[in-house]
Amino acid sequence: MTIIDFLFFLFASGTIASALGVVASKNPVHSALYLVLTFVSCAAIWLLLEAEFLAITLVLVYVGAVMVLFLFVVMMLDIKVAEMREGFVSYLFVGFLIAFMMLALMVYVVGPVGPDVMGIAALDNATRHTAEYSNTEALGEILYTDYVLAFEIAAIILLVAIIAAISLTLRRRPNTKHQSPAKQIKVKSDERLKIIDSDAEELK
Amino acid sequence: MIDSFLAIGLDVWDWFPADMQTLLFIIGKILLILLPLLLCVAYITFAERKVIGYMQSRIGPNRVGFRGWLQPIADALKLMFKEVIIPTKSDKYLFLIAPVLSIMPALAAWAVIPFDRGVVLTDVNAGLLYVLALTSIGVYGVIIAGWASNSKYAIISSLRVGAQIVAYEIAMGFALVGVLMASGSLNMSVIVEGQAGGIGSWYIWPLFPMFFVYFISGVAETNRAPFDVAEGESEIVAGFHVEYSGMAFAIFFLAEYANIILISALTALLFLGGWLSPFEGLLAADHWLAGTSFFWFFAKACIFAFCFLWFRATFPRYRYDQIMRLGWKVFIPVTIVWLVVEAVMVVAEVGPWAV
Amino acid sequence: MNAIKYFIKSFSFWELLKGLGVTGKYFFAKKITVQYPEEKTPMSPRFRGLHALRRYANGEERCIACKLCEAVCPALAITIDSEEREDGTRRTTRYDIDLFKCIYCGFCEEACPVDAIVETHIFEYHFEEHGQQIMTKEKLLEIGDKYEAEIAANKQADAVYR
Amino acid sequence: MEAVMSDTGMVGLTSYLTLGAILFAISVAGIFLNRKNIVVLLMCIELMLLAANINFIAFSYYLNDLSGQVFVFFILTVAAAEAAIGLAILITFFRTRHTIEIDDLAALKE
Repeated sequence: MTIIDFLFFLFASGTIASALGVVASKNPVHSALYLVLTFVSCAAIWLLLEAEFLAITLVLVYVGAVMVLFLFVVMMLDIKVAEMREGFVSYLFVGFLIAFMMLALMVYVVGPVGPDVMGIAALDNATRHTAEYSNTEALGEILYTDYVLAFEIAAIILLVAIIAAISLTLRRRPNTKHQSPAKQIKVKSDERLKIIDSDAEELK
Repeated sequence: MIDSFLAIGLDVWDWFPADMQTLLFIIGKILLILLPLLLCVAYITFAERKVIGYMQSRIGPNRVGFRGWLQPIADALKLMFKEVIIPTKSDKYLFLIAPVLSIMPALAAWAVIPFDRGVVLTDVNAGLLYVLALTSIGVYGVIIAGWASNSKYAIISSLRVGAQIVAYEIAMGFALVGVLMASGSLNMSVIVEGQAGGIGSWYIWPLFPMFFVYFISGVAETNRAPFDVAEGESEIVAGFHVEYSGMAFAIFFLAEYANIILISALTALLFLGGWLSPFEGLLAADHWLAGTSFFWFFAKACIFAFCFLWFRATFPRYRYDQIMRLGWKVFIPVTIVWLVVEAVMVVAEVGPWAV
Repeated sequence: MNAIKYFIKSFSFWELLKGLGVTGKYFFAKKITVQYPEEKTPMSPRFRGLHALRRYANGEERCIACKLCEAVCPALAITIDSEEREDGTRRTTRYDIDLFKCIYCGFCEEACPVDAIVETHIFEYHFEEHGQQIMTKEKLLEIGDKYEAEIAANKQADAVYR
Repeated sequence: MEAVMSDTGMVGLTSYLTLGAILFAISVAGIFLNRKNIVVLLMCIELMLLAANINFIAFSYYLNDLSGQVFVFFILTVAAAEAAIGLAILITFFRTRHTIEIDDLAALKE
């Protein structure tokens, strides 16, 4: 067993255990935190596969932003945990049965125990790169040449997502009072007081 | 006598298998970085009290040890012996794990920080990305602390912090993209070496708006004054760590100061040429001030750390909506505009970088 | 013109830099901290600290148990019992000041017709047990005896303003 | 270190694919078990995408072809967009109905 093997099994078991945590936790906050753990250990597995850029991006984007969003939503919504868990036990059997069937099918195709119908076990064109190899640079080169159109589309999708998310959640509250800090700072002492000439009222 | 001890030591060393030796070597290097770092963290708390004191015409702590130099140690001892109170109905495990989560990224990021030419724990190619990813994890400590405490003030504070950190991280990331465009690399050492050639060729000049945005976002990201709405004493008592006491509280404190040092060091590396001397090219090459040294890195980082304290002594706290406005409506547009300007400069081959 | 000035000012962070300049200046200013146990601030002769009961030069206690101080005391800190002596004079048998109630307003001192009860400059005192905060007649007289010279001097210094 | 990094271990492409399969099965089970809670459902979808990503990256590595990683990049983008919009919808839904139960989402049917 090499160190790579050891690390793989360590992080793979971590990934699976925390994924189970996501599914089985009572509290959605715990689920979200387990999902964070899944992402982190998965990022470690990606590092073993020399996908440094994606591994770090996974941590940066998912752990640093998307999961924070999830946590925010879960913490702010008033979720009644007990109601949400209704039917958990009754679906337990069906859920696991279907999941197990899918797993069995996939493992049969992929092949560690099955007949390896697709010849995957023999597939190994991997080349270990030296420390000088920059995964980011290689990925960037292919991304900005062959896939540049797809890249632009992805950018537009993100833009649309930003606009959609903002316009969906934007709440106009006409009754709130606002201040304009810029105007407040700009004001001068002679603008504060306005002296108006008016005819004195005559006493009758 | 000493030789024989050394020989025994070498024998013991040889007795370990080769893998283990590598591991021990790495652990040794980690300790060599972490221990001085933690000492720095302890003493920046002392420096803060002294500096703020001086700016208020006071002299600050001066009782423990010579001129108060043992004050941080006394503080640490006191906090260590205090009880860590776990509130009832809090989420016990998350409550205890939160401080660890907040200090871990601040320390782990030092793995890719170069202190001098070649003096770095791991010279990875994606160093800048790594730092960015780790600083983005830092928000979890605060959010989990706020939620696990089962306290209203704590959760309000943690929501504030979460939104604030995520907002300023975008501006920070864009500022780093500017550095990335200038240097053409994600590797910290390469970024620093790209600024060789004296004070005039540092990235701070062509990237001044980026530098400004980066440093101010750094202040906001570490929840320091004037962006410390997370602890706003007057509104939410002390924010996410109201319920913490003893060592758990101390670790939050350490994390805050470790982050200050980290941001200062990063600013020095990315914009002020890290370990490079400002007099390079101005003085003769063999002059003692013109060489690269750890001293320059340390001095530059210290200047920024001092700025953190200076800001705290000077500025009143921002209101929360103003902070969000500054982050989203000022800093992000500024960085985007400057990215475009920089792209034009790169294409037109104006500026210090050669692509 | 004003608009341009404002524009330049706001974009160069003029106000913020000015603020930093102020704190930066004070960073190098002379520090005004008083190192308390070693150094002390000067004290007015009117300072109102711990109480004392005075005596006449012949050793007779001044207090005649008129109870004006007890009456004027806004915090009801003073308790006085008295009796007639064999020589026909009236003197206190009990003169208690509860220091937890006392607010150090100095009214007792003002009310006293014979300058018996005074407040000294002593402010560094402490109690270790319950009950010690009650200053009895004996304790007050003792303090008076000990600091008589100083009390008299302070009274003298203040007398010109009265 | 070179000896350590050599590829003589027992972990191969199948191991990574199996990990992806297990992760996928777990998320399918999660969708069955948490039928009421939209937030957890969204999380299970994220988990599914992650399982697919593991396969992409494993294939990319073992076929020595970076296209797989490019695909993961796009999946990450789309998944982030999906999560953001999903949560936005969730929040607007919660504002009007004060619940996040899936059964209530079918209100238009009645």
